[in-house]
Amino acid sequence: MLLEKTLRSRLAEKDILLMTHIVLGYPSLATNRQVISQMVAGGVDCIEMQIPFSEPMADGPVILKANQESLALGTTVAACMAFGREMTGQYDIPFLFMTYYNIIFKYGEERFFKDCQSAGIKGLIIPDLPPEMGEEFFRLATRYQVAPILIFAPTSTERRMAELNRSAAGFIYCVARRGVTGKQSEFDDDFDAYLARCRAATDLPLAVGFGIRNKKDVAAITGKADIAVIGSETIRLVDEQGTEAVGPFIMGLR
Amino acid sequence: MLLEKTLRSRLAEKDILLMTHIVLGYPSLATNRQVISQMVAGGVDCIEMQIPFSEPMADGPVILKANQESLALGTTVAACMAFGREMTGQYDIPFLFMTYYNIIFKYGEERFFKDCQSAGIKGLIIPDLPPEMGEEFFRLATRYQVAPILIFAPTSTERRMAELNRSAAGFIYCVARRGVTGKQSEFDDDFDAYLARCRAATDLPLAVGFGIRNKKDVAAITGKADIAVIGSETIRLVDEQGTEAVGPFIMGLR
Amino acid sequence: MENKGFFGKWGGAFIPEILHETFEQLDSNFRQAKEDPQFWQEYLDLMSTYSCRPTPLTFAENLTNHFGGAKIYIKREDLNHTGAHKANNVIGQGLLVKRMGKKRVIAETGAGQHGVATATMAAKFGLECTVYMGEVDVQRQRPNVFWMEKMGATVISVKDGSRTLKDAINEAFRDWVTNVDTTHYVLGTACGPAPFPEMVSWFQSIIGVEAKRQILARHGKLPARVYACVGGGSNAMGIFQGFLDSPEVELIGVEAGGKGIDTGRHASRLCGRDASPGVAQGYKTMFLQNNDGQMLETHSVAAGLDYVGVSPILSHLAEEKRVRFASATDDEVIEALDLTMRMEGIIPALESAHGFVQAFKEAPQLGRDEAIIINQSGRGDKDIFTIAHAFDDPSWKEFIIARGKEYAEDKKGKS
Amino acid sequence: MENKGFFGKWGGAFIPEILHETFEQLDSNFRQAKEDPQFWQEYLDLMSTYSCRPTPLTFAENLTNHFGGAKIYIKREDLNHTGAHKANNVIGQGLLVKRMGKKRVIAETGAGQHGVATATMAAKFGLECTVYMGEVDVQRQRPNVFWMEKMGATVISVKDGSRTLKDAINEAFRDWVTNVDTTHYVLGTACGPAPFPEMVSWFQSIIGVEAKRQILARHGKLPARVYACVGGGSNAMGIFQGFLDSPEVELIGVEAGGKGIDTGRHASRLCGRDASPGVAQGYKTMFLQNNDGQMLETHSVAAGLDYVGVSPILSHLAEEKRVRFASATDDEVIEALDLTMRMEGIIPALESAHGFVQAFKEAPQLGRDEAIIINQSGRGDKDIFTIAHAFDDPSWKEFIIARGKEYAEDKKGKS
Ligand SMILES: Cc1ncc(COP(=O)(O)O)c(C=O)c1O
Ligand SMILES: Cc1ncc(COP(=O)(O)O)c(C=O)c1O
Repeated sequence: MLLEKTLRSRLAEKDILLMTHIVLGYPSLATNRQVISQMVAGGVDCIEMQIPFSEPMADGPVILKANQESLALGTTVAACMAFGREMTGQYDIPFLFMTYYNIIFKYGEERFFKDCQSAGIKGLIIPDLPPEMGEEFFRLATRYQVAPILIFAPTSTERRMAELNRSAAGFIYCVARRGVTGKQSEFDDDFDAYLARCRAATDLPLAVGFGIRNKKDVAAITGKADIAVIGSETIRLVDEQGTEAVGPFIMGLR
Repeated sequence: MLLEKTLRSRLAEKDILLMTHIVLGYPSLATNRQVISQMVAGGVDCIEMQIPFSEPMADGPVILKANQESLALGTTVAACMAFGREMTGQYDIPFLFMTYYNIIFKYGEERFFKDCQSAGIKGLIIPDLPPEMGEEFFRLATRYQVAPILIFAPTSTERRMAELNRSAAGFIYCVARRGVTGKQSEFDDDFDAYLARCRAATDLPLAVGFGIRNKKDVAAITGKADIAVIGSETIRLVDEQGTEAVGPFIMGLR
Repeated sequence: MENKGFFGKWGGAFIPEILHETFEQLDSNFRQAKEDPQFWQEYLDLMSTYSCRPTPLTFAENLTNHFGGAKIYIKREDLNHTGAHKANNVIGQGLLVKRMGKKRVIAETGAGQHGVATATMAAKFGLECTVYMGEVDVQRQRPNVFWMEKMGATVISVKDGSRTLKDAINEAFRDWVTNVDTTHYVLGTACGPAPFPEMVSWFQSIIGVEAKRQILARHGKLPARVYACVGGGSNAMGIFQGFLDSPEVELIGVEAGGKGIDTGRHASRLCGRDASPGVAQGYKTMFLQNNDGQMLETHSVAAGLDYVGVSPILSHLAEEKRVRFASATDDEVIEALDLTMRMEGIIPALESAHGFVQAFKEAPQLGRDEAIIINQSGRGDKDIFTIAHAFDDPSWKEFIIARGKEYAEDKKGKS
Repeated sequence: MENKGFFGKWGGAFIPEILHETFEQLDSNFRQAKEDPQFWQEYLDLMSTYSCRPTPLTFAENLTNHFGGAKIYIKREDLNHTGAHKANNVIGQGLLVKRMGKKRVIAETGAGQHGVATATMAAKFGLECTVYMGEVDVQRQRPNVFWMEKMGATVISVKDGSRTLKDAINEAFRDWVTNVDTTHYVLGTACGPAPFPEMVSWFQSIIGVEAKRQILARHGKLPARVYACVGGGSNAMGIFQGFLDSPEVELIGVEAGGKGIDTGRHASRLCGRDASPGVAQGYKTMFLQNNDGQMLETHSVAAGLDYVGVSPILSHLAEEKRVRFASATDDEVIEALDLTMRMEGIIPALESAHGFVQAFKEAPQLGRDEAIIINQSGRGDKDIFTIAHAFDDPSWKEFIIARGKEYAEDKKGKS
């Protein structure tokens, strides 16, 4: 099933969906397995798996460190692809890959899409690939039915949002604020106005990410957006309290 | 008696005269007294007493150090003048002051000459005062009958020697070689040629200084010059063997 | 941007969405400036009154005689204010910042020269300034850190990744996406997302324009070859632009050969076989990366050349065979530096010395009626800790030991 | 020499007889050169191709606004090759050495700038080179020592007397009288026996000639005042000569006030009351000396100003009241340096910063339609050890401690 459709059918049952994030290979693929199992058990609706890259320019300190340690431990793109295939075979929620464009470019764009499709990956989040830089990429995305998730930012104009929307599929990832991943965001009036602009620009579901850490944050966007993205927070949790803490944490979010 | 006359009368009796050098106040005026007494006992014909100066530009390491230590111990120009008076009163050989021009300039030129005259000082050696810089100085020298000893150097041309000779009195100090005090000189054919040029340029007695250290050096210039100047060597001697070594050293030179 | 910032297949602007508007603004301001002769005139005025442009073209007579071939001329970017060609770019961007009305600048720096230049410009233009610098580079270019701080800049030591230039760039981008409204990122070389490669090259073209005029006046004809070291590629692009239109002038870029091109411990992207096309830090070029697209550790004695990427414009010119690339090892660099100091009384920066190495290899092959130009991108003063170390200078070491003890005792005394 | 090298009652040539012929030769070569327009043209050519002349005149807009008085212009001698005005003199003397056919040069140095400049010139002209430097100065200007050695010069640390500039001069003279036939003594400032004061001033006059032309072009009229620091007096003489004939331009020389003019720990010869006329180091001028004529210890944070004597030409101009003298203390200097770095992105040498101090005191008293020029004789990079120390910079200290330990362990390892 296409990503958007899957999400919409889940949205029919829930006020807000939860998407979580992990960095593949950090601290190990074995731990990733446990964490994902906890997440699924906790009820997440979608999981974004980051293929580590040596230059994660849009990520903050927590994810940056996870990327570096994963690579230092020898995580390869092939291993990530295989891991994705394993997860999609095991769990009935959509899995996405998040990574930077160079990973795909080096892998070979078409090969990457082909492998994603066959691995059952539903979408790709590539923060450093704006549509005007990825003609071939977006063509292939349509062809292989792997949704290219695009990003709206508080600095995006209406015109830009419309432009992005034309290339997007699955959902739109609305970055909650300026900055990188892993820091607190304010869900205030300005944020509401921004989200309203996003809503007006697209018919796709809206995910909100950057700085969502707890039930209160999730509540703050419920009714305004469709998906809450929990990123660095679960990495912190696993680092500090171990994988077992993830399930209860997810369950406590809604 | 005028310096030149005194020297000539001594020359009537000896093949070569000896002039020695001390730095006043180094290592102390008391030691200077002992050294001078040894020198006189040893038969020197003339003593050159250096009034220490902080910038002894024409002196090598041994005398430079002696100048600095003397000053560090508090030697004053007044004390040097008094010491000179004491020595001329005590010993019947000519005493000269050697110093740099600033000492005289600061003291007051006329006052300096007056005091020298009254202290019985017979001549002055000022290595940084060429005649063209010292009109008043040379006028006063004549007036107060304190001989301005001028210096010939191996680099001096005939013309220059003639010019210097016009302002000189007492004797001419022929610097044996390029350089500063305290290093070995070669008394070779070049030296002989140089000394012949000196001889031709003046009727005054010729002293040879810089690098005369032992009997052999004195012998090398005997017959060619009138006075052998022993400078740094006695300082070294006193430093290493004490004042008592000076008399025998001097006696062994001729 | 009509060609979307591509040069052949290289370049582009692979940037996070949050920066989109800022790049639009930057690009349009840059386009306006580029078409406005008054802007360039203001730039020239500033460069000739605040820095020392035109910088001289020095005839290296002794080196010429030593090698017995082409006449060796040196373009003296080391005489710029702050001691390197970096000033050209930074003052230019400073004028753009004034146009855009931003109040804060950030920069990455490797050798520290770009950081010092940016801190200087920020002081002069009254801007707040933060400089990101890899921890490894902070160590080897400590004097530059000191001066940046004294000029009022905040220097942030980047402890991620290889702790060199590329990591400083990442960190600067992280700052930029956070403070995008107030802040301009003064990128220090002809790399990064469009319009930076074109823009930085434009400001640096002042070198080539001058050099062409100067060599014609002095030598009566164009040089046979022009040499420049290539880190990001800005000084090379700067001087090459004076001669790109003259196919008879051969252009040679010299990359960091580090411990040797076969050891893997180098930073040669356009010569050697370790680099491949990639997209990172916002642009597509030849990167030193593994098969997965992960960037490799690079090495060079010269912090300013120790970088995984290279100007997309140079990747294009390499592909078109308009520019030839060579590399110089650390050891060759120290040797060329030594020779240049002793024969000409000139101290090239370690970066610049790479260009000298290749020029020295080739000069003897050329006729005496030919001329070559080496771009001396900067002066070596900044490298004293590295150079003294490389020469294993005993009295320098004694001096540092003594000073270190003194400070250590002070500290003990106080605590 | 018609006036025997005197300026009023100051100057002359009080030299050991052994140097007489060499001075005759030097003087006649200098006279010929001075009358030969081709010589000056050759000099200009070299200065504009090897160094970066004309050096810019920078309008210090931020400082001007900060003080709210006269427009402050800075003459940028720091942008010369080797980083100070010393290059002007040294290249000039180098050309004379070529004329005289000598093969070896010696020099004294305080700040190390003159030593570096001489070593540089010697490298370029293929001359042997020995530099004398007081032990105290070797310590505080270590980087310069390193560069001199790298350029092939022998640096001799002088351990006599106060172990500063004056002792280095004595030692250079001792070398000269020894090697008079082969060697030229490249005196570094407008002091010493005639013809040095006149000759050095002549070469440095290039500063004033340029500055006058530049200020007229930029400001439309002559400046109200011109400030320069005064060590030996060469940079001051250099810039003052552009304006000596214009009585409406006030000329201000700034000496080292050290710990304060009343503490005795300073190097102020022409202001303050500690100096008196004297004759030393070959010339007559105002010296810091006691009643017996023994030179005093001097003190300044700036090695290049830490000297007992001063140019006889300046003593004369002081007596004639054509030049006014002031002093700046070490603390004031550090403060002015700090302000200049932060506001203009310019790092004056500690020596030069003395001129800035006095200019800053006086600028607010002048009208906004007036201009003043400060001669920035050199750049502060060389002073990093002193400046970092003065600012008590903790991360610099940590860095030096760490490096020191590393080297100390290396040494242990080897022995
Ligand atoms: C003196 C000098 N030369 C060259 C470079 C390399 O940069 P680019 O290739 O952009 O000229 C640097 C970079 O820091 C530098 O400081
Ligand atoms: C930068 C600088 N300025 C000034 C001076 C002082 O010399 P002068 O008074 O001869 O210009 C020196 C001397 O070393 C110096 O290095």
